[in-house]
Amino acid sequence: MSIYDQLLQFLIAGISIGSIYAVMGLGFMIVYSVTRVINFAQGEFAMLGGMLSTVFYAKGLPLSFSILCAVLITTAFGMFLHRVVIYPIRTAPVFTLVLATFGVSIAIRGISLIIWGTDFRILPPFSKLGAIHLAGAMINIQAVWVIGTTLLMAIVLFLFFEYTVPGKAFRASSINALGASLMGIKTERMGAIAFGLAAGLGALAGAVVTPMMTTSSEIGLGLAIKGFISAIIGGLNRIEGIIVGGLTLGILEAFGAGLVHSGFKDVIPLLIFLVVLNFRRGGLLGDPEAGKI
Amino acid sequence: MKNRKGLSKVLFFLLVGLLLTPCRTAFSQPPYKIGYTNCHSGWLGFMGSAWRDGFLLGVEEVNAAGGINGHKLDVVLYDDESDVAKGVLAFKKLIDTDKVLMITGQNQSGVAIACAPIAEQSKVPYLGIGASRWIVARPGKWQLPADPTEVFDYVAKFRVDAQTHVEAMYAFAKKRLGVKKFAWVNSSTAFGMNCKEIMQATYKLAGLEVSAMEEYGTNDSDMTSQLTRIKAKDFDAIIIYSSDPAGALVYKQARELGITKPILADAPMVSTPILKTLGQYLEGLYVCVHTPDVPDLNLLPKNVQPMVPVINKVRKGVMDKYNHRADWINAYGYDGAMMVASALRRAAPDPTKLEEARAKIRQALVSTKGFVGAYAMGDVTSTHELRVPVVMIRLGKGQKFELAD
Amino acid sequence: MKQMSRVADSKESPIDGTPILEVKDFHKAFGGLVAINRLSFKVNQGEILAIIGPNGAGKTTLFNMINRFQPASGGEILFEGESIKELSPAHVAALGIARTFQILQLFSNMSVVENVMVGRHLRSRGGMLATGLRIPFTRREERNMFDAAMGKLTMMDLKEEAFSSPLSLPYGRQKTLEIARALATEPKLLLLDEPAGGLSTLEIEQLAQLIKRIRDGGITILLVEHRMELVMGIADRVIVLNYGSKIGEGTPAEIQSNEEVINAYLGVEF
Amino acid sequence: MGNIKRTRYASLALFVIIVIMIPFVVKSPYLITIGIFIGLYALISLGLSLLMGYAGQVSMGQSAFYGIGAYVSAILTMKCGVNPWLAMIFAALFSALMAGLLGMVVLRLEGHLLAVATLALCIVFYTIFAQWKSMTGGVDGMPGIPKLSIGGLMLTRDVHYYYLIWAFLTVILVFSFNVVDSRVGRALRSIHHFQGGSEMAAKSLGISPMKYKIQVFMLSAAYAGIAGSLYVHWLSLVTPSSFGFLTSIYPLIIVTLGGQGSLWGAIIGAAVFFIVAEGFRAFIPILKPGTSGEYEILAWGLMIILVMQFLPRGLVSIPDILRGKKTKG
Repeated sequence: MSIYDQLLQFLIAGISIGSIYAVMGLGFMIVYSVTRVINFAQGEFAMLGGMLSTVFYAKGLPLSFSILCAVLITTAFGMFLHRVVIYPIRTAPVFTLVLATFGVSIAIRGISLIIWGTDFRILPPFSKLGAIHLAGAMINIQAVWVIGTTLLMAIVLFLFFEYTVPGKAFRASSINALGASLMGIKTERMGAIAFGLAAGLGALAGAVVTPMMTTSSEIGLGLAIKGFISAIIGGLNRIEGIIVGGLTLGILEAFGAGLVHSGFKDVIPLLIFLVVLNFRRGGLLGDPEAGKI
Repeated sequence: MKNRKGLSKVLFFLLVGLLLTPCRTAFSQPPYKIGYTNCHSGWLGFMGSAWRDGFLLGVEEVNAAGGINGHKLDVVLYDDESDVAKGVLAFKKLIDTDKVLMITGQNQSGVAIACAPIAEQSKVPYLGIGASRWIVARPGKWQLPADPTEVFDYVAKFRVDAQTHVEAMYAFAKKRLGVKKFAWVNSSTAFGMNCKEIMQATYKLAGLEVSAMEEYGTNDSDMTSQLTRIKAKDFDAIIIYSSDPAGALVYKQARELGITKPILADAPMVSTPILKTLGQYLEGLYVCVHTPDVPDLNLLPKNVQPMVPVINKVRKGVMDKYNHRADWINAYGYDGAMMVASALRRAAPDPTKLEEARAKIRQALVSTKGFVGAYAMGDVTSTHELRVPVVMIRLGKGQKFELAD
Repeated sequence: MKQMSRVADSKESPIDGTPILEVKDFHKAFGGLVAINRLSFKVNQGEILAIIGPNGAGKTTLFNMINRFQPASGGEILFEGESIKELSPAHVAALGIARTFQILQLFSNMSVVENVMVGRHLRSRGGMLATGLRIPFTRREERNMFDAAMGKLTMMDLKEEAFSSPLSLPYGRQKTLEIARALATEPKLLLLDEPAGGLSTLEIEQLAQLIKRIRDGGITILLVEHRMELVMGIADRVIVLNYGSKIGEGTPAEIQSNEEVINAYLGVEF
Repeated sequence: MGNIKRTRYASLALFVIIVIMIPFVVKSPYLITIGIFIGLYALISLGLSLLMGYAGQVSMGQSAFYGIGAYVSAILTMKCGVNPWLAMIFAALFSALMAGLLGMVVLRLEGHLLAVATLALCIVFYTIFAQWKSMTGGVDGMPGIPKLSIGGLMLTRDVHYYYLIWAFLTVILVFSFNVVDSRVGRALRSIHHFQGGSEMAAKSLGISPMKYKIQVFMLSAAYAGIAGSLYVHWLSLVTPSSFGFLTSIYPLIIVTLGGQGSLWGAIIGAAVFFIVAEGFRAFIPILKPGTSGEYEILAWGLMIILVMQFLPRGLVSIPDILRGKKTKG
């Protein structure tokens, strides 16, 4: 297979990996933009999304409906978390909040282990044909679903922020909480919405990737770390930034694995990232005034 | 002071807890307390818990049959969460606080390697199940691919190290598939890396060549980059070494990429959790499995036929207790319990005299002869290892296993 | 020791001709907006020079350029004849330029006396190892820093509050504390950024006395202010800025009679 | 001032007495081992506490320096036959050196960027430990690392290492206290931008923030390096799995648990962290027999949440809260 085909294959692989990271990153961004918290439970939302949909599907519900239920439940759960864990200590040092979310992620993992154990679960692919070949490269249809979902979510979020009243209020309170509250926007509710949104996104992502990579109680933290990194690369403040951040991470990994050595797959993007950060302090697309913990 | 007070409380509750644990049979003798620690969470969690299921199945069977010379088997069970610090602490707790007669478990090499010297130092017999031979070998007394030259007195283990498996695969690949060059893929976990090191140390001896070596992480969803690299090279077969579902994804994606060459993998690939989820994609995969994974036991080679009744017993037991198909890990755990039981039976120690009892058990353990289990069979060798027979199978349509060798 | 002696001989003649700071057609633009426009002036050894101007005249920007928080887009700046255009803020401070801030920048995570002791940083040397091992030298140094700081506090009669949190002080005292901290660096030039901002008339009176005392101690003072009662009371010379460019310079008296200035700015005052 | 010092000396004395007494009261090597881990993590956390609580710099990469210390010690003693004590010194110096070099890169970042950059260090070094087979022994690491010895006495028993580690901890604690209330400590606090410091003011007073960030980063790395060295000589084994992501997170939890900006917090936090974890291990099987791990994990998560909720400023803030005094921060 020609080097051109290989490169194309790496690119496709990178995009399909990166789009997963990107959705996770979006989750981080939404929560951060309102609460200034890096929510390490984001990965667990994805885990819950995947696990719950497999549970409902096993109960005999149609696939789409199972995923819908999973997303809704996780969304509600996210809001609940905000009310119970984050809101009561919103005034504490941000780092305390971050660690609280870390505690949350551990707890969720524990619960999931208790209920579902350590088994892996899977959903059937969304469409029958497994993989298609184009221009000498292979692409898995499920990966197309993942990429599609990511883009869709990004667009929906964008429209939500730009053109809806709650979305605008949301942005207002993310820019200036005090000002927003003076404008009569309930920043508490905004925080809840943020966590709900993030949880929902995460859950949907988790469900969509399950047919591709299976799911289990343990996948949360891994996804969270990647999402965190791509969110930071993307600058934590703009949707398109996060998308690019995630894709960059994924593509770098794929090319690193393909061209350098798969043993250093996870390291190569980070090294590049470290170098880049010295020129652009705000991440690749972020503003230089990137948030402080 | 604080933690001491806590300790006495702990011990008290522990005692109460033990008294309260229901026992189906009345036991004339004081119980034999056995320590068990393994990873039931973390990246190898699914293996740990499968092992535990088998182990507890065995223990129940022993106790139901009236225990060991009237002594009930009591298991103190901890999770090391695949973390060295937690593992070491659990191990010491078993020795010092729970005062167990012997310890078994820990299939994560990193933790097991840390614990073996502790067992040796505190003279507690330890039946290891981790993959690495460092568990039995004294530090610096083992060079791949040879056997350890000096081993710990108090440590024994099932010989599940990848060496046996890779060599079986080499032989099969050469004899049946006419392979000269193979490509290698492993997970970047301790297990995968470990096997890679062994492969690198052994493939020349088998007269083979490696044309590519690739890795992937357990959380990866897309390995096409690695496979594309391999595809560009010249090879007759691929060997996938993995203990997690991602390994099955490698096979799936290899086929999707249009790689038609034969692909071989090791037993973890056919462990129940992986088969349940990704089995549908594994058609045509050659797997180096253990005897319990062969569906039609009559096809098993003569020399391992004696294991058949035991395997059937385990299959029934697992189906009744956990209602799923018994895989090699369950059988492995079950054999763990049986090894412990047989050692105790032969040592017939007095649990009140701890030192003496431990010494006796250690003697019995390392001199086990003619053991017949569902997973392992034979004598414990001079390196304190119990060999585990392997068989090559091929996954046919609908996850039908066909004996390939 | 060196600058001590120079301070000493400058004592004899509080105002002599030699400029301690010289700004040559300074320029600063934020994007299109011009903050400082080709500004040139001298600060003479031992004088009190006030820069006045309406808000947004670029006063604070000027200060930030002098002690190198912000780079100048163009122009040159000489301190005692040496260019400091490329130096780091810390380096500039080490040369002997100290400043206070329009918005107070006290260290609320330290006691009052510790705040001033930070001011002694430049005048002490103990590194991480030395201080960690607490060798005799660093102990002595600590004691000296403490005494020096207490000295400054006594001078500003903040001695009583030495161990309380700076935030517990009334606003006026906090401003004094910031001056004390700046003085602790033993500067040759002290930049005061709107020191009278938010002070009562009485407090301003005390402040004026304090600033005079500092100057008589041989420290040249450059202050930015728009509270006229302070400026006209103590300044030897006044420079008037408007939209970043100098529209007038001279003694308070001359400024008050300068047509352009009156139209641009002071008009409101009379 | 004076009586602050006096209370400190008093508490230090008390601390030393308790540390010395424990092995006389507690005989079980298991509990002593808990003591060892508490000591090791307290060492790492002390450094992190200086970095976070005083200079306001977050690090998710302390495991990297813990690992560097461990591997330098292991490699020097195993491959070059260097004396373990000498190796330990090298371990500390090399960790600090690496921190210095890497610090010049990462410490120019702030907040989340710094966090993720240090997290990157953690991952990068983990990969190096696991991949560089010829040097580090790969995933199996290196068994049989020589034990330390004082004079003729070979330190073999856990209690020896308990005393050794806590002796190191005490010395380093005193060292840290000295640093904290010296001009260096004040310089650090002056740049603690989200806890009352002001980089602007610091600069205007001649303090170069970068210089002090790097210095304290190096110091924290040196602490971690020493901890790593002690760890491998005690366990006489080094494997990469001891230096993963969680090993970086634990100190963060410990520091926050104990209370940022308090050196005692690091030690108290470490003690509570391990005692509680082991407590769960002991109790939960009794409350719910037949469980293994998962309930511990759940309890552990809840515990972190609760502490963050009710003691957002850490355990050291309990006295203040009892006194009904408002905690500052």
